Amino acid sequence: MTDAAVIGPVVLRLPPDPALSRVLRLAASGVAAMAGFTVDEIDDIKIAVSEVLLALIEHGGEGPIEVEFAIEDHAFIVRGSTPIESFDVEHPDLLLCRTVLTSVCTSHGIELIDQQAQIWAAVTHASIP
Amino acid sequence: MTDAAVIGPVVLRLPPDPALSRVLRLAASGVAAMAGFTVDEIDDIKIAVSEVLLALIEHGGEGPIEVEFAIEDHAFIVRGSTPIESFDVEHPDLLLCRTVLTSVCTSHGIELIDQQAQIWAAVTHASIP
Amino acid sequence: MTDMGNYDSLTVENVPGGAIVVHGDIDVAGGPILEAALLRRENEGSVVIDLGDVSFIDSSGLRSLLGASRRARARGTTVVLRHVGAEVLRLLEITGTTSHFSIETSND
Amino acid sequence: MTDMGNYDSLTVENVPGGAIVVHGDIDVAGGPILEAALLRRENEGSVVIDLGDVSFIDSSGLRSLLGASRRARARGTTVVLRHVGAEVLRLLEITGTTSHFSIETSND
Ligand SMILES: Nc1ncnc2c1ncn2[C@@H]1O[C@H](COP(=O)(O)OP(=O)(O)O)[C@@H](O)[C@H]1O
Ligand SMILES: Nc1ncnc2c1ncn2[C@@H]1O[C@H](COP(=O)(O)OP(=O)(O)O)[C@@H](O)[C@H]1O
Repeated sequence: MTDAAVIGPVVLRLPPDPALSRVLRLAASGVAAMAGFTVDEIDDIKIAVSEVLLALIEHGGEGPIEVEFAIEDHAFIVRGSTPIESFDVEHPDLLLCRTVLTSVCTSHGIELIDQQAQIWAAVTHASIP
Repeated sequence: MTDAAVIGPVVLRLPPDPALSRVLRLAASGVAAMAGFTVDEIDDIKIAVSEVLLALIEHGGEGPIEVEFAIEDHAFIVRGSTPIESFDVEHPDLLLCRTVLTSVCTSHGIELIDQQAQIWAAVTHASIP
Repeated sequence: MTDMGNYDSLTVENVPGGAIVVHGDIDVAGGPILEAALLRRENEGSVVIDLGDVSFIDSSGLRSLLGASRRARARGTTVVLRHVGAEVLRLLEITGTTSHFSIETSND
Repeated sequence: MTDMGNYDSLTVENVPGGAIVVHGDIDVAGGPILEAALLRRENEGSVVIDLGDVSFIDSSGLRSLLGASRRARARGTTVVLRHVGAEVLRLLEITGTTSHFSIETSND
């Protein structure tokens, strides 16, 4: 087994099309399985990736969405971004999304940086020492 | 049902890592299923995508690989490219790859354009009129 | 599946007078499809949603279920979720929304 | 699968004196893994490869099988492919390489 830290990143650029949610989950599952995440962890990763995408689709504009999957420090990281003029990171519609991310992820963030909505989430691999 | 022509494109940027072949097949299957391709057609698409990636990995350099999935004119198109100094498009190692692409795809191409190895393949959806 | 077009990741089967049977993923694409199907059926009174063939749901999917629950409560009734699998149950639990529904798990 | 690391998309099971049983996809990642396993076993004489758990192969995977076939022919023997499924058979057929092997399909 080689060090998982060498995997990726895989970057996907896609239109803000809800139907691509499943495609993102499939790709994320593939990367996570390859990196040795467990089935339960992959379930969490699928939810995290879907939450990141739906927040960008529901709060972003018509512009393309970029999503990156990376394995860093024994964690699966999903980072999503989309161009946006203004973005209320405290919008009530984001509450349920934040609640879910808080539960399934080790950490996450929702920010407006450089006219871009940026959302990231990390799911850590729980290895038995 | 909306017009399939509106789907995508989905662009993936990845390191030249053979382990990502499965990830690409999963993502391609998702896009193709979403566009209404049949199970047999999706099998062909998975082979086409794998052939494009392996040709880029085996003949490209250390640089990133970019793969695009698009639905155009009732066809699934995969386009892959990677930076490369020189590229023998008639290399014998590409023969088996070309044979496979000829069988599973409606059309394909392997070219060197602008210091980039560019490989594309199209699988057409056979609709009953 | 021979004609070309978007293949929906979620389909809804309407058993007249019976359950609304959901097949697929209740995500940002499937949520609105389910919500539309629910709105068409709710004038009939009680709402039973069969989730036996649903193995993925995210917060946008949950919102379509919560919307049905809120509208049911306004009519003095409750939404029944039938054949709820582990994935759906988990999302209900982590969002603290199990009490919004009458839940029958897959093992019931 | 609790320690972190690359999870191979292909694993090879060596039944001593018996078949080389392949699990997974024989692609640009799996092909070299299979080839290494084949090279370790070929000094034993005949080569039987069980493909019952292989549902994907591409031309790079096929090259590892063809390499084994060529080396077997040099030793005066043939590679046996056992439990060959539809996907593998199709790739052998479209590349015109079925005659390089002794093939037992999944239905045999
Ligand atoms: N964090 C939450 N916990 C519990 N219920 C929630 C939460 N966020 C939203 N809801 C409920 O979800 C339901 C649907 O919300 P909303 O997106 O406003 O849909 P709609 O306007 O279609 O009813 C509402 O009943 C709302 O109260
Ligand atoms: N188009 C083809 N049709 C049939 N056999 C082929 C074709 N291309 C390559 N082969 C065979 O595949 C085998 C492996 O090829 P190669 O990549 O050179 O591997 P190796 O050098 O490890 O044996 C060789 O026996 C070669 O003749």
